[in-house]
This record gives sequence, structure tokens and C-alpha cells, in this order.
Amino acid sequence: MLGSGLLQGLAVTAKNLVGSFHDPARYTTVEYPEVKEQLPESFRNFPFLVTDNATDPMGALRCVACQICEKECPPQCIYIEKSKDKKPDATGKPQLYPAVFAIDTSVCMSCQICVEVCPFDAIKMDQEFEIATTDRFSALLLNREQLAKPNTYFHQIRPTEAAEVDGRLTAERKAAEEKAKAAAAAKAAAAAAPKPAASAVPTATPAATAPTAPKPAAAATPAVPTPEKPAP
Amino acid sequence: MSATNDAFLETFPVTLRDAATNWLPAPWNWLAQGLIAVVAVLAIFGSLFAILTLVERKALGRVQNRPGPNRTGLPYTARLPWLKFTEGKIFGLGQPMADGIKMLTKEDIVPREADQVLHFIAPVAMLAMSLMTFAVIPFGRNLVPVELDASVLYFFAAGAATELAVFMAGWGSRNKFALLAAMRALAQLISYELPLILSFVPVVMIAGSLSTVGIVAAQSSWHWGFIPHWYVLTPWGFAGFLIFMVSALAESNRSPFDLPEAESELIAGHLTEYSGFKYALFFMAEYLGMTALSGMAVTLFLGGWNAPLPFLQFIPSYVWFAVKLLTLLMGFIWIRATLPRLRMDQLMHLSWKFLVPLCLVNLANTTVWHLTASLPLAVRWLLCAVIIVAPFTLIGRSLTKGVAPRTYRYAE
Amino acid sequence: MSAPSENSPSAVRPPSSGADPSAFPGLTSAPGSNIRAVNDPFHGDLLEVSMGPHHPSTHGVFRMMVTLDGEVVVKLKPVFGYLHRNHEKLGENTTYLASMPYTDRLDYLCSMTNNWAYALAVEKLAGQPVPERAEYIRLILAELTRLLNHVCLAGFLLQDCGASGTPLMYAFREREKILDLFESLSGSRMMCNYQRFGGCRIDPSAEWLDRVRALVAGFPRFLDEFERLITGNEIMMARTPGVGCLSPKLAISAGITGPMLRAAGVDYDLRKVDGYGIYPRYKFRVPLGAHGDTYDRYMIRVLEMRESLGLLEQVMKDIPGGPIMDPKAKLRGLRPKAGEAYGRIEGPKGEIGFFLISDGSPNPYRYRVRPPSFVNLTVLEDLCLGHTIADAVIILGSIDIVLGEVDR
Amino acid sequence: MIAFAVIALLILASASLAMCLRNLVHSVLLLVANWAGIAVFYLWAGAEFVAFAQLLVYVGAVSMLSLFAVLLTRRSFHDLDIIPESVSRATWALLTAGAVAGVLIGTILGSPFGNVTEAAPAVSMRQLGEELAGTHVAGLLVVGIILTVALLGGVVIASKDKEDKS
Repeated sequence: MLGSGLLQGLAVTAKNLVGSFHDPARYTTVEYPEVKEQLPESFRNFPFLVTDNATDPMGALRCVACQICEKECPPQCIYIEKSKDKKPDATGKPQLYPAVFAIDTSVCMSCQICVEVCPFDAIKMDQEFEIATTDRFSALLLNREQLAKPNTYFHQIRPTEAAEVDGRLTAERKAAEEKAKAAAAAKAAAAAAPKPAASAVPTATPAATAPTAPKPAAAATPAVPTPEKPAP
Repeated sequence: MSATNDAFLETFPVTLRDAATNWLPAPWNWLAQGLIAVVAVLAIFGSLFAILTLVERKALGRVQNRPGPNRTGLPYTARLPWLKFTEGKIFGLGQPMADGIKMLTKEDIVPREADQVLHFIAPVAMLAMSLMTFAVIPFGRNLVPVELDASVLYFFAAGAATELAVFMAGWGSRNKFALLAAMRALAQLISYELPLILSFVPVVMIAGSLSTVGIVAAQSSWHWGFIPHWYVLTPWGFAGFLIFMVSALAESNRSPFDLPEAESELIAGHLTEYSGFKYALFFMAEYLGMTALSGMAVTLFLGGWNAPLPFLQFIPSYVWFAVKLLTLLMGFIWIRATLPRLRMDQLMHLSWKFLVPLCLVNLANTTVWHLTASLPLAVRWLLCAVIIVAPFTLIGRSLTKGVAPRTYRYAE
Repeated sequence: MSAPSENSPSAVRPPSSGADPSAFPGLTSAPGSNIRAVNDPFHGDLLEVSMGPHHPSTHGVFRMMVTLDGEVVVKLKPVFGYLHRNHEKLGENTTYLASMPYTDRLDYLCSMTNNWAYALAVEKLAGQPVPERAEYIRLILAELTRLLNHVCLAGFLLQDCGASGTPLMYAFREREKILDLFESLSGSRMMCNYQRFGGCRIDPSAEWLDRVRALVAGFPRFLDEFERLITGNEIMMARTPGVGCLSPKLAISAGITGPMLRAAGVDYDLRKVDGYGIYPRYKFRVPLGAHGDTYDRYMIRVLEMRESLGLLEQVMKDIPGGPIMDPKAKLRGLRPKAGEAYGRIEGPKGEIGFFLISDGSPNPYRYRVRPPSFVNLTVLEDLCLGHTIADAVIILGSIDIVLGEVDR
Repeated sequence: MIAFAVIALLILASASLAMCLRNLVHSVLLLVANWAGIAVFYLWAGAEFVAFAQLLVYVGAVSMLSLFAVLLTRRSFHDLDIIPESVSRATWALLTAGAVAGVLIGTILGSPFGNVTEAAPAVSMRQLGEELAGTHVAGLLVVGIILTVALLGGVVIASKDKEDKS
């Protein structure tokens, strides 16, 4: 009969109108400022630098200024300047640290390639998206201090991923300590032998690192060659 | 008429008006009553327009599974203790006010090329004409602003002038889209005026009078005590009602026929070059036009202010008119939420080759209804129903002749 | 409606106007009025209207210079390039990996299929095998993107026809569910950057796969409701059939691909033709249209959605375990040996392909994208001639273009 | 008396202004104002039906047709400036206009108006209807036929030029 299609359409809209009052499937709006929806764990926005202890953030930056992320970043929005001196990092080995580490968030498209290629898990994606500012230029260029956030924050926003990263790092540190202990034991055994000329401590240049497989998967540990080191 | 005729609530508005104007000498008395009627119509239908915009956006929102405007609240309501829970946001009731203030404060840009005179007159004429149409609609038992002998004719005469205003807006703003819209508006409004007027002729034939009060009086009694005499319950009346509503949709540029201001094609059509308060005037004129047409539909087909059942008459007559008016307006909004738009040539085809022939058949149908007064009601009803349904399906087939539901084959 | 009977590949003469549009003695404009009345002796005034670049129904920054005789389109010149971002030259100056996030921005509605096409091209170039589980995940994500895209198209087509937003909101309600899945998998709703050369970046959890199963189970109910709202509707049956008829001959010669080609009746679906990924292992049908008009293009997409749902149900039953990234795959410093490769897949809009020439360096020597909506757009004028301006809008809607891909 | 003068002035002013305006659309709209003035006259004389019919038919429909005519036939802006071809044609035009005006004014002054004493008979719609359908039914039918013939003629002409176009 002419018009039956129109009536069918009107019936559908009526069903939705009535449904929106009792059927949650037909009322999908979340009234944002009052009700904040729980973000999925893997949500990503701009990156941040991970520090190991919250008290002295600049002291315990994991980043060793190897500048891999700067090279790999598609829009080239990371700027790093290496430090002149060295600081012992978590495993006690003297490492470089970034004197300047700036990300221009107006250029960054949060594609998380820097997180993927970083061999030291030093940079992670943040979940903070309410970062609107009135200043168009300087406020968008985040420097090292603004980027640094403690590992506890990383655990808070990404529990599973953080746990894996920490597990891997502690395993790495344990391996480094055993090697150091074994080296020290070997040193003690051969204590009578003339002391070998202390070889210069090569800087820890991470050679072609095996790819840090994506975090949750059992990732191959980045084989960072820890050179022989005479016990202090 | 039962005893409730002079119940307090029923005659309250009239006694109020008489109390306010009786102490005046004769000529001033008539003038004062007229002024009161005008002020009453403006106040009621002005606020109805404001609420209607909010209700439309909320209903559209709810149909689309979203809340609709709920951010603007009324001032000072947050501090009232018993309204504390709404945090001053009372379901968006402040939205009409917010829109009003926005429209008032927005800059009214008139393009340099525009024809200043026409550009200014168009909204004024449009609003004036649609307000004039309210003069003859009987809102209650004796609540009709102006009682004319040919009031239905007056209603459509005033309504016809709004076409001019739409054309002036379209032509005056010297904009290609507005020009296209003006030509479309001209063609659409004229070709839908014919079915609009032809659909109310049967009502006048049966009611025997052109005055709205007479028509409502003719629909006031009941068959066997519970079926009201409303014309919509007769076959020709129901067909006339449907045609009237379809043409009312087209006359007020509402959904399936909103070609003049088709957003997807002509941006805002003849309203493209309007902003600020002139745009608000057009907006208001469209809503008032819609309300007037549905008010007339209630008067002609739904028994004006008559109660549907005898024992329900204790509720005052103007309440019944309001209930019927609001249901029709909800129907307008419901249709707007659902139906896509027709194309211009299909619009013309629908009017000239479908609605007008159906109206003429409906006229013949009414004469058959009138002449078979002696037959029992059921037989008459069936006979007239057949007379109108047969051409409906026949001519209807011509509308969808080229289009058969298609089946699709799959590769291999 | 005098739909042009036969779209011969040569320039199409609109039968209704009888006048060759290019024969006009130039577009003279009367002083002081911006309506350029074309003084054409035997045709009355033609009105030249510019629809775009910011026009409510051009799906992005796209402009149509339409010459109207009354309401009928006499000449239509598409103008685009407003969203040109130099995508291909950028591709030549960055490494293979760095181009991957940019492919999300090509057709910003279907980022997963763009990624897959680019990954396929680079894998062909570098001879990189892909593990079994990654193939399954890629197929699931591609079919989800097809659902997403076709739902969006149906919503936008109805919006162009004038339904004030209701079907679009229902379509977007379903689209949001799929985008939530992408967000919980790849981290971002539309810019997923999820595929890598040799597999995928993140292994979807079992809980995520269950959510996909739930979505696939709930989708047909929505599709039925959507069809009840639209397909039988008399106004739609009046507005879309017979509008913008595309003849198979013109479709093939113009290089049209995707649902638009199948709506014209040509049986060409890359999933069957190329048999890439694991499509040959699963049974699914390819719907074909008969008239090639706007209604067929809409119905073909609805039927394709149903086929994708059937395909997803079959695939979800037997997803293997194992790694999702080929262990030997090198993330950084990929230097494929010199040579060229063309990887293409059946994207929701048509055949999206990437042509790469490598000279052994980490940057591709030439990086070319074959965008489906750009190619499908070339026949816009042939489809619109002889129709009214209201039809031109829905014909553009039914071609389903995304300006990110058209302008690159 | 003042009301009469005001309305008359309005009608005359709009008519004359309509003639000498350069913009055709403006003159058509002034013509519409003229018809509305005439409708006010009818109302003032108490003939409601004729006033509303005038409003409905003239202001509603005929104005639209004249606008259509003005818009669709106009070639372009240029042929608006009507320069009198030659002095002699202008004089002949003035002469004929004067003659017609003279005849009109003569008949108006000559006809015996006389001051009508009793008020105009209050004719109700019902009487009007019965009068029309009763005694004057022949006239009504003839007018109906003429109108349908005109309508059919219009349709035939319109459809004819569609054929030679396609």
C-alpha cells in the first residue's frame, strides 16, 4: 500500500524515541565533564619520559640520549642534546643523559613510533588528553622537566605494560649484577696474576639492538653488551 | 450543551476579559477587547514557539539516541533549595531564552549587493502574515479573537501572502542559492495551496458555513453517545485530513518538503543571507505558520475544542484544543525526524498528479455521503471509504510505477 | 527524469539541453550582479553556481563548478586539491616505517585497510613473510573497517537526501562501537598505525576477540532496523533509483573499482581476484547490481556489510595462536633490495594500492598511492549530466569519496 | 472620510510608483500593495467574501504568476532602459492616454451616485451561496468553463514547447 514504507520508518524512529528512555543501548551519550568514561588501557596521547624515582626526576631519567627516537620520528618533532658528563644509571653504569629533550606537541601526531624503537623503555605514551592551553607556541614545546613523569605514574595508567617493562628491566639488572659478580669472582681468583691494564671504559654504545618486541609479548631482551668492568 | 457550559473554568477567560473592558464606553470597549485578544494570542503562541523549538530539538535528540539541549539553565534556579538537584541546568529549559538572546545580539549582516528594501520587508511581512492567520482560530468555547462569517477563507487568504515574503527574501538577498530557493519556494507554495484549499471544501460543504465557529459547532454532538461527530471519523474527512496535513507540511516548508531551505543542496535556501534577528523572525514565522495550520486542522477535522467523550466535558474546552494542537505538532516533529526530502519535480508530481485528483474525488465522495443520508451509517461509511480508497491505490501506483523492489544476484 | 541513456566513454552530450555547453559566447556578467547570466541565444539564462569548497554536502573540501539550466545540471567541473598534503613526496624523504602513520591519514575513515595495503606492498618489496595469526587479525580488522565505512556511507547518503541526521546518528552509534574496538587494540580510534612489515604491532587479547564476536553478533539486528528505516521508504524509492546510472562499459574504461563497479554489474572483487591474505580459505559471496544507479550503490554496500558479517563469523571461529610478528622482521633500518612492488587490497571504497620503487636505501625512491575515491570521482560529471542539482548531491554522496585520499 | 482618503491615496501612490520604477520586481510588489489596498476597500465596504477572495486570488496567486512572468521572460538587465524611440510616438502615446482618462472621468462624474441613505444590506455567506448557486448558476458555470479552457490552453502551450526543446 502506498506509504507503508514511510510508516515503517516512522515506527523505527518512534521505537528509538521510546527506547532512549529505558534501553541503555539506545542512549549512548556520556555527558562528558560530569561523567568521564574509563579509557581503554592502550589509549595513547603525547609521549612522556619515564624516571625511576619521583623525588629527583632529573636524576633518574632512563633516557640515555641515544637519539634513535629523534631519527625515527616521522614528523621529526623530538630534539635532543647529549650531556657532556656521565651519570651512573639504574644498573650503576655511567651513562649519558639528555641535557635538552624537547618535544613539540603541536607537531607530534602521537603515532608512538618513538616508544616502539626506544631500546631503553625510556619514553612511553601518556593518557592525558585535557591539555588545552591558550599559548600557541612556547606552551606546546614541552621540555625535559615537563615531559618527565615517574614510573609509578606509568604503573598507574598502564598496569600490565608497566609490569612487563619492570619485569624485563629487573631481569636485565639481575643479569648485569651476576655478570659483574662473576667477573669480580674471576678477578679475585686471578688476584695474583699481574693486574691487567684497566681497559678504558667504553661508552655503552648500544650496537644494533635486537628490536624490542612489543611490550606485552615476551620480548627478547635488548642485548646491551655490558663490558667487563673492574670491581670498584 | 450540558450544564458544564458555564462552569467556572470554562468561562473564566471570558469573564476576565469582560471585567477588564466593560467599564469602557462602547467604541473603546470593542478596541480594548480586540487588544486583549491580540496580546493573549501573541503571549501564548509566542511562548509556544519558544517551547516548541526546545521540544523539537529535544525530541530530535531523543530519536537520535542523544539527550538534546540540556546545558542552558534558568538563572537563579540553582540557588532554589528544591531545584538544587538540577544544578541550574533544568533539562535545557533555558535554551529558548539563550537562542533569543543570541539572535538579538548577533550582528545582522546585510550583503552589499542585496536589495535593501526587499531584504528588510521579507521577514516583517512573513511574520505579520502568519500572525494574522491566528485571528480566526477558535481556541475555546467562545474564545475566538475575531468572529467572521467567511473566516476559513480569511485564514487561507492571509496564509497565501507568506509566499510573497519567501520570494522577497530569496530574490532580495542576491545570492545564487537564495535565487534557486526563491524559485523553488514559489512553485512549491502555489502548487500545494490548491490541495490545501480543496481539502477543506468538503468540510465547508457538510458544515454548511464558512465560519470556523460554525464548523466546530457542527462537530459537537455524539453518535450513540460515544463516537464524536468529528469529521476526521468520516471517510471523506479522514482523506481530507491526510491531504490537509500533507499540504500543511508543504506550506510551512517542513520536512519531506523543505526544499526551499534544503541544507544539503541550497545551504539555507532563501535564509542564506539572513543572520541575527531577521533570521529569528523567519524562524518564528515558520513555527507560527506550522502552529496556525495545525490549529486550523484541529478546527476543521478534529472537532476544534469539543471533548472526545460526553463525560469528559468537565475539562475546559481550551484544554482540549491545546491537547489536539500539541499532538499534531508532535506529529510534525516526528515526521521531520524521519523522512528524507523529495526532489522538486517529484514534489510537483505529487501535488498536481496525486493530491489534486484525490481532492476532486473527495469532493464527489462528500456529495455521495451527503445524498445517502437515509442509509444506515455503517453502509454509508463503507461506500464512501471504497470511493476514496480505490483512486488512492490506482493513482498511487502511478507515483511508484518505475520502481520495483529489486533483487540482487551474487557472483558465482 | 531524462537519465542519459548511454554513457559512451566519449564526452557525453546531455540530451535534454540539446546545446553544447562549450558553445556559449563566454560567461558575460552583467555589471553589479554576481549572478552571471550567460547570454545564450537559444537556451535562456544558465546559472553558474559554485558548490563548495565549504558546502554542507561535499564530504570535505571539494568544489563543484555547476552550470545549471534551471535546476538541471548542464556542465559540472569538479575542483579539488584543497587538502593536498604532499603525501607522496613526503614518503620519498622518510623511511618505510615512518610512512606508516601517514597512511592512516589517507582515507581517514578506514585507517586499518590503508595500513594493510602499505604493509602488503613493503612485504612484497622486501620479501617479508607474515605469520598465520597476523593474517587472521588483518582480515578481521579489514572486514570491521568495511562495516565501518559502509555504515558511514549509508548515513551520509541519507543525510544528503534530507533525512535530518537520524539515520546518520544510528550509523555513527554502530561506528563508535567498532572504533572503541580499534582504540582498545591500537591505542587510537581513527589513527591506528597498527600494522608493521611482517605482522601486527600488538597481539589482541582473548577478551578483545570476545568483544568482536559480541559486536558481530549484534550487528545484523542493527542492519535490519536501518533497512526498515530506509530501503522500503517511498521517498528513497523515488529519489535514488535511476539517478546517476553508470554503464559497465564506462565503469571499466574509467578504472572504477569497488562497490561502485559491482553496482554497475561488473564482477570484480580483489578479494576473489587476487586472493591475498587468507580470503581464499573462506566462503563469501560478492553482490552485483543491475542498473548501476544510486540505489544499487546503496544496496550493494548494505549487502556487502552482510557478507562481511558472515565472513567475520567464519574467521572468528578458528584464529590460531602463535606470534603476530615475524621474528626475523627488522623494525628499523629496513633496506629492501633495489626493485619495485605494487601491493593492492580491496578497500571499502575500492582498490587501494601502493607502488614502491626501492633503490636499496632506507627511503623509497618512488612512493605512489592508487586511491580508489580519486579514480571513482573522475566519472562524476558523466553521472550528473541531465540530472537536477539535488541529484548531483546524492550522486556525489553515493560515490563515497574522502578528500584525504582524493587530494593526498 | 479620512480613512477613505488614506486608502485611496495608498492605492493611487502604489500604482503610479509601480509604473515609473526601474526595477521590475519592485514594481510588481508595489502592484501587490495596490491589490491589497483594493481588498481593504472591499472590507471597508463590508463585503468580506469579496475582500478575502481578492486577497486570496490576487495577493496569493496572481502576484506569483506576474513574478514568474517577470523573472522567466527577462532576457537580461540591459533592455530595461526604455528610451522613447521618437518624439512623435511619445506624443501619440500621451494623446491616447489622455483620451482614455477623459472617457473614464466623464463616466464616473456622469453616473448618478446620490448619497445612499440606508446601510449596505448585511449579506450572510449562506445567502450569497444560495444566490450564486441559485439564480446566477448559469454565469458561475460559464466562468468555470472559461477558466478550465484557459487552464488547458496553458498546459497545452507549456507542454508544446517542451517537445521542441528535447
